[in-house]
Amino acid sequence: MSKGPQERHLLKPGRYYLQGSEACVEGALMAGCRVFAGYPITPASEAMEHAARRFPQVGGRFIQMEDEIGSASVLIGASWGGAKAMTATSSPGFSLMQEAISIGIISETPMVIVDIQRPGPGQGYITASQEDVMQARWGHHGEGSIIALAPASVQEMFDLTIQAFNLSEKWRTPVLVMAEEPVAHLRELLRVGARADIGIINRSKPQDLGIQPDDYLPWGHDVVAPMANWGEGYSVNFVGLVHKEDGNVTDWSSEVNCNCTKRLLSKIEGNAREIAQIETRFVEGSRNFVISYGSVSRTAIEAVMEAREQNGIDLGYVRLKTLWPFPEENLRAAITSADTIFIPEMNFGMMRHPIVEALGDRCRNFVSIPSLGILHSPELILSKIVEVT
Amino acid sequence: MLKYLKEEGLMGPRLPLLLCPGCGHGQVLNYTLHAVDRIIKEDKMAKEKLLFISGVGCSSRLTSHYLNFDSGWTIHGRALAVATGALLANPEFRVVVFSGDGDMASIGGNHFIHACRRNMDLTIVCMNNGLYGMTGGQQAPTSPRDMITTTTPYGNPEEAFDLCKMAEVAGANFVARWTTAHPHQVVKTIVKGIRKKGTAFIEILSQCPVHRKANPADMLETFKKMTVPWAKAKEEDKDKIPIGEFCDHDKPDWNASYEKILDQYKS
Amino acid sequence: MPKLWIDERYCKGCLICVEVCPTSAIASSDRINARGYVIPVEKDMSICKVCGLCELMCPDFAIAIEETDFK
Amino acid sequence: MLEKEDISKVSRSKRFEIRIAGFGGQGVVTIGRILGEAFAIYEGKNSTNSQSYGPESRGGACKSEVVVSDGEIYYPNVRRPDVLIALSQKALDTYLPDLKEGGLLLIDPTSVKDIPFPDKYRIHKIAAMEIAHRMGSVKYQNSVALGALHPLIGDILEESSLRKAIADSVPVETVAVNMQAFDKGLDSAQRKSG
Repeated sequence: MSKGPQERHLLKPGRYYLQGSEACVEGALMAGCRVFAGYPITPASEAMEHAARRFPQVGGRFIQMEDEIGSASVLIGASWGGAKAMTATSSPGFSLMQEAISIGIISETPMVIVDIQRPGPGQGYITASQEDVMQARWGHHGEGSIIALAPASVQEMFDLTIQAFNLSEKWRTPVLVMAEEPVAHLRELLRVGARADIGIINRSKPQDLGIQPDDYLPWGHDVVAPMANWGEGYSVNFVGLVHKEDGNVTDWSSEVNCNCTKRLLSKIEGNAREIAQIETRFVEGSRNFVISYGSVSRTAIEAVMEAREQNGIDLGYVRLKTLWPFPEENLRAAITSADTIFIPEMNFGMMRHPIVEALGDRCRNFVSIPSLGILHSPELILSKIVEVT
Repeated sequence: MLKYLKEEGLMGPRLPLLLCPGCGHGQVLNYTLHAVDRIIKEDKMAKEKLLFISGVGCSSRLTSHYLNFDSGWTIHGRALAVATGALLANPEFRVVVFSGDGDMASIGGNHFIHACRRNMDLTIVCMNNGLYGMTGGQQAPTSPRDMITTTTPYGNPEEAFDLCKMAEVAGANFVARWTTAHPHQVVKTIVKGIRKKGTAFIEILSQCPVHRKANPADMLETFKKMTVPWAKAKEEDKDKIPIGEFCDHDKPDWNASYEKILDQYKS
Repeated sequence: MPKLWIDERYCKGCLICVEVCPTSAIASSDRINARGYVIPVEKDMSICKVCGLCELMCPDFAIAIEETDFK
Repeated sequence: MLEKEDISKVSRSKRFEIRIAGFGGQGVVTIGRILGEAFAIYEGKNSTNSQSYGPESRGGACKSEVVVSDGEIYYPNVRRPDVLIALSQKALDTYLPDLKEGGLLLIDPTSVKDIPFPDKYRIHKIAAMEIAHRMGSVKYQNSVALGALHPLIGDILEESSLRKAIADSVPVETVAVNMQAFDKGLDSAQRKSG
């Protein structure tokens, strides 16, 4: 349903002045997403409102569900029904979506969930936060990995949303876009290139591989199974229980259980090198580093440059574009040895944990720079750097 | 009706059904497949257009891996939301939702109300046995007052939920109630439900011989005695459960309404 | 005479078929299947009216009734 | 952003920062968005536009910020504004201390009466609300204020760019009257400085 006259309503190549939330939805449409289900919540409502306007224009369908549980469940039905589907929410809603994310993982369902995080716990507040980055990885019940991206600009709200769909289709898994209010509400320039230059990945199909319905294993054949959608004559029985490759759930055994979970884990973690991305600056020869992600990176890089230029501090910078699977190998390639690593986050040091796990043998001093509910000012990061180095 | 079931998969046998002896849900599956057989034959409907969705519970287990159709055995309470998603992706699907009373009326109550309100093009077959079977016979929102269950050991202090009234008030196009002791009526009503555009809510009182500790055939007899066709109900029937087709409207379903929005951008 | 097929692999011995048969053409038996369930048998198929209730109301898809040429 | 950037390329360009503050419903957000778009789309510069917001849709304290640069903008919010547009006394009291010394202060005298340390800033007044009200609706006060602002930042923003950005953001049927409002703001500013 993604092809048709409505395609002309996609963003044409050019320059746009958009909010991050709007850019995110435009990226989704560009990636071929045609189903959006949502439930209003600050600060994610702008994405939903933009989707309500834009989805029917390109032949997609938008629905306001009764709650976030329903929204996330819609993605499962829509994805197996053959559409690329998304929702956008904020932290309390993200909590409600965890069960569907978990079922999305075991059923290997491509779906994209945008979480524009707000501070918490509870209702917390409606401003900026990065307090869901651990929930992104560990919030769903049961073992099974996830892919989570962290956009840092309006441009990346567009680009990484496209990438989120590509990754979810390629690896048949839920992909999270962990955004924050400062970038979701920010307006800045979005540059859209020619359609032909935007790489779009679609799920691999048994039909294309010559696999007949009688021989089809919905969760087999390869590291990532080709996916037959409902309605294509493959009589796919979607299951949420641990299953054999053909979806059989008759005889539970520890072996079936182990194989099923291992498959889900290794599919993502075993391919972290291919999936995970970081961005580096000034890393060669530096002894001190700032590692950040998401909108905090905007402040961090400002502070890093100021520290280098005005304070003459030797400082390298790494930005995690992918939070999960954790880019451990990329990080170890970028930082071979360090005196101090500064980690500014809009939480009290959540991503510090995997960073220490990855670099603990190469650095003794990890300094968290928290800012709760509000984007760090460059002064906050700078003063900590000056104080420690 | 075995032709519609997967007796054997690529990795081993799938039948017999994982249900207790005499369970009414197996009967409902049988009735549904008879209805589906009629639809496929009479309406020349392609088998691929049919989609069976369920949540979690005894009744939901029917879609798990037995059906020779596309199916989704999804999340407890979320069958209607998942089915809604399938219809957003492809409005051509004829979706049958299998659900239990706990799945539909308790954990999935919100989706139940709103699927009916939206008049999503679904045929909901709700198997009501008045308790939670798979978890061990606990009280359900449909359990009769004073009923003893494992979580109401002193008798159920709550009133039972009338799901048909709820569905009708919420806006479903078609609402009916039968029991497993009314096989031909059930088949006829499910045929009607699948043909119906918009939400068709069909409640079927179904026996749980294990947790009700009764003989299945006796329970079927009880179903006949405790129900009355609503149109024929007399004063002395006031304590009986009304059965039959309660409403039959032709309001546009969600996708038909959304299609009008889509049409603006089609040319 | 109609032909009755009872699939012993799937039958769970609930005997609904026996109870709903309007002519009592099917009856309980001493036969016990591999899963330990008492399974029904045909008693007198000459009185079977092929109403199909046994097949329709079987929860386990274990019965099929077939109208044959020998009526 | 590049995967790996050459150090020599990343010297930071000068930032020009504008802060608009007042109550929700006064057009604070709209003014910011129009300015941001004028710089980014019609001047080929980079600009970011952010806003603070509260749970209430109307009547709460509201702030909008625009950062302009010829180069990449990293920290997207205002650090030390070059321009403060204050549309309420509370906004002025809250944000005036951040304004650069010698910075540009544009106020609506209808609601802002008291300016501490007036000698430290270049102060301009525009009765945007009143002018817009006389034109038929206070909705046009954004365009009046932008008209008054333009001559003050004319060295970095073409008038045509600003007019185009206004036209983009208002309903089609009100473009003409918004242009009149812009003219009135412009006249008022030029009369005072002339």
